[in-house]
Amino acid sequence: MTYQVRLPIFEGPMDLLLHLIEENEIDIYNIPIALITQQYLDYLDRAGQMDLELTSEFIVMACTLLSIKARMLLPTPIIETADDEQELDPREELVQRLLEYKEYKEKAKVFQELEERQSRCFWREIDDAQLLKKFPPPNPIGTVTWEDLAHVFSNILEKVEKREQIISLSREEITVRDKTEYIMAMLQEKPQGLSFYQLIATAVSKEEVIVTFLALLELVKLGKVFVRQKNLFKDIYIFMMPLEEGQSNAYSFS
Amino acid sequence: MPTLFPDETKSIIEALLFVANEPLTIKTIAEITERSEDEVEAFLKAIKADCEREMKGFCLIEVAEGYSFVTRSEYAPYIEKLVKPRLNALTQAALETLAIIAYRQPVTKSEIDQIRGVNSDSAINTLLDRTLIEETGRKEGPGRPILYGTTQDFLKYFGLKDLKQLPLPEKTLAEKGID
Amino acid sequence: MPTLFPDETKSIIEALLFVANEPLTIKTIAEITERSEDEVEAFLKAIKADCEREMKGFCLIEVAEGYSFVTRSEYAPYIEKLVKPRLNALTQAALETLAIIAYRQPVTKSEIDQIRGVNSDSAINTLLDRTLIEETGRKEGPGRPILYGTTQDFLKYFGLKDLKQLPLPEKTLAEKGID
Repeated sequence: MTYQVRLPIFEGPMDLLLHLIEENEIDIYNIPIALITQQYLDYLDRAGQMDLELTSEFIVMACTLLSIKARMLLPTPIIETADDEQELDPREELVQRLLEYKEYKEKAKVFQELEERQSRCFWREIDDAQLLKKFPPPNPIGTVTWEDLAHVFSNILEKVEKREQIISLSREEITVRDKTEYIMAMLQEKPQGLSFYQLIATAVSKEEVIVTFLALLELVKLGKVFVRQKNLFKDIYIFMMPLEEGQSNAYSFS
Repeated sequence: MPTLFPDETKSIIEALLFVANEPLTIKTIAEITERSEDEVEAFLKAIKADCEREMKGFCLIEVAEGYSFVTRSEYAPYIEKLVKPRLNALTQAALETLAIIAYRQPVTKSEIDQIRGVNSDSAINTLLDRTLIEETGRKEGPGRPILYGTTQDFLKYFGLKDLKQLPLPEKTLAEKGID
Repeated sequence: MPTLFPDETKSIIEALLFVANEPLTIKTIAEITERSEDEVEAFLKAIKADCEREMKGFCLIEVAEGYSFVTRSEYAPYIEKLVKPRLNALTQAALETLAIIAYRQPVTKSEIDQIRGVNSDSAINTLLDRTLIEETGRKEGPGRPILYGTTQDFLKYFGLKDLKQLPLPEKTLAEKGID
């Protein structure tokens, strides 16, 4: 086993910065930015060597620190405007953010104490089902109506939709292969020409329309079908390519 | 654990009886408090006498499986007033589960869980207890999971003649592309 | 219901507190017992004093805008031998996120992220799952982001009476007189 240095884990860049400030006993209103930047980068370096997973926010903060450091090295720009604006300390915004974060970190600590205290008190677990048996309600649905039920179901559908958007960016429910097979089957029934508009009329999603179109392009490429369009933006008619001698009706992908 | 004063053991036994969902045996209490069974029995007697003397809202009873605190039976009408509104109202979880079963029946528990994104065990049990849903069969396939559907009581309480009368939700499944 | 002797009302309130699975408000108790809210409050004080004086295993606490019986904290080691310990303690990330929501509610996720300097998605989901926070609405403006606030369960979890009682870190718990 390799020698390991115990490296403290931080919630985020703010947590790490606060730690460095406390460790160095620095006045938060007058942060020696070069020192802190160096120590901050050292930590990232060591964490990187130990394969500790660091979120991108740590890198963003490193850039912020370097930028502040650079601005502090530059001579103070002379503000030419008439306003007697106070010259801004490049550290100002960071200090405010650190103070705010520190405040909530301390509040979180109080919640932790309360949680610890409260975890030693136990409530009675009341079994609703048992009580229900003692007092059977005359009406098990209360004031709920069937309209409520329909409304709840709509809400569920909406939630499902939201969730699906997050989880599955591209669900390959309808494949190009499925659609080529479908188009070929439809063409058997309509040798006089299959309308593309009709083909997509039953599509339930944009994806399905796109997949259908891709399938059509694939079939054209493979020489299985040809298409005719009277005018731009008009319907596209799809026809089966006449079979040559000895060719089979099967098609395949390369 | 530190040595306890007798009174403290009595309080601990009260606390144990308070949180226990099931009657507690003398043996269990003796093990937890590290007292002999005889001592525990004496404490239980004392607790029972306290409740009787002070006319507490609850008393200690001995049932086949052990000892348990129960509310005084003469207060049942008050407890009913507390409990009834709570039991009449269907929870949001139960309502969602019922809506899914009503519109997609017959449906399995795992299908319901999948749509809701959370486990629906206790909601299903509530609905079964209230006879709003029932098992309607088994689905073919691995594990042959139970299928649920709504009951006659469901139609009765919602004032529906049959399931066709259920209003279509504002958005249909097809539009949502999950069917 | 028949007219009750004062002591009997006290016993009835004890019985109600015993079967309630949520803290009971004075208002609810007053409605059920058909007593004035002032009378109920006096009974609650008497019940609390009884528990303290007799060193019962459980005591009456004021929490989440109501009253509830809970076991004495010093008996936790014994009770944990009987019932499963409660849910896992919250992580540092969840506690920080919760502190921001508690003190700044209603607040959006991006405001929380801004203060913490990291993404708080998973902390927010944990807190939602444990019903310590909830969506309280939408903020006006671009994107209409979700606003979060704390719940009754939050008060219950931390043993707080109401939001006014939120602890201030400057003072220790003992100084605030809530320990």
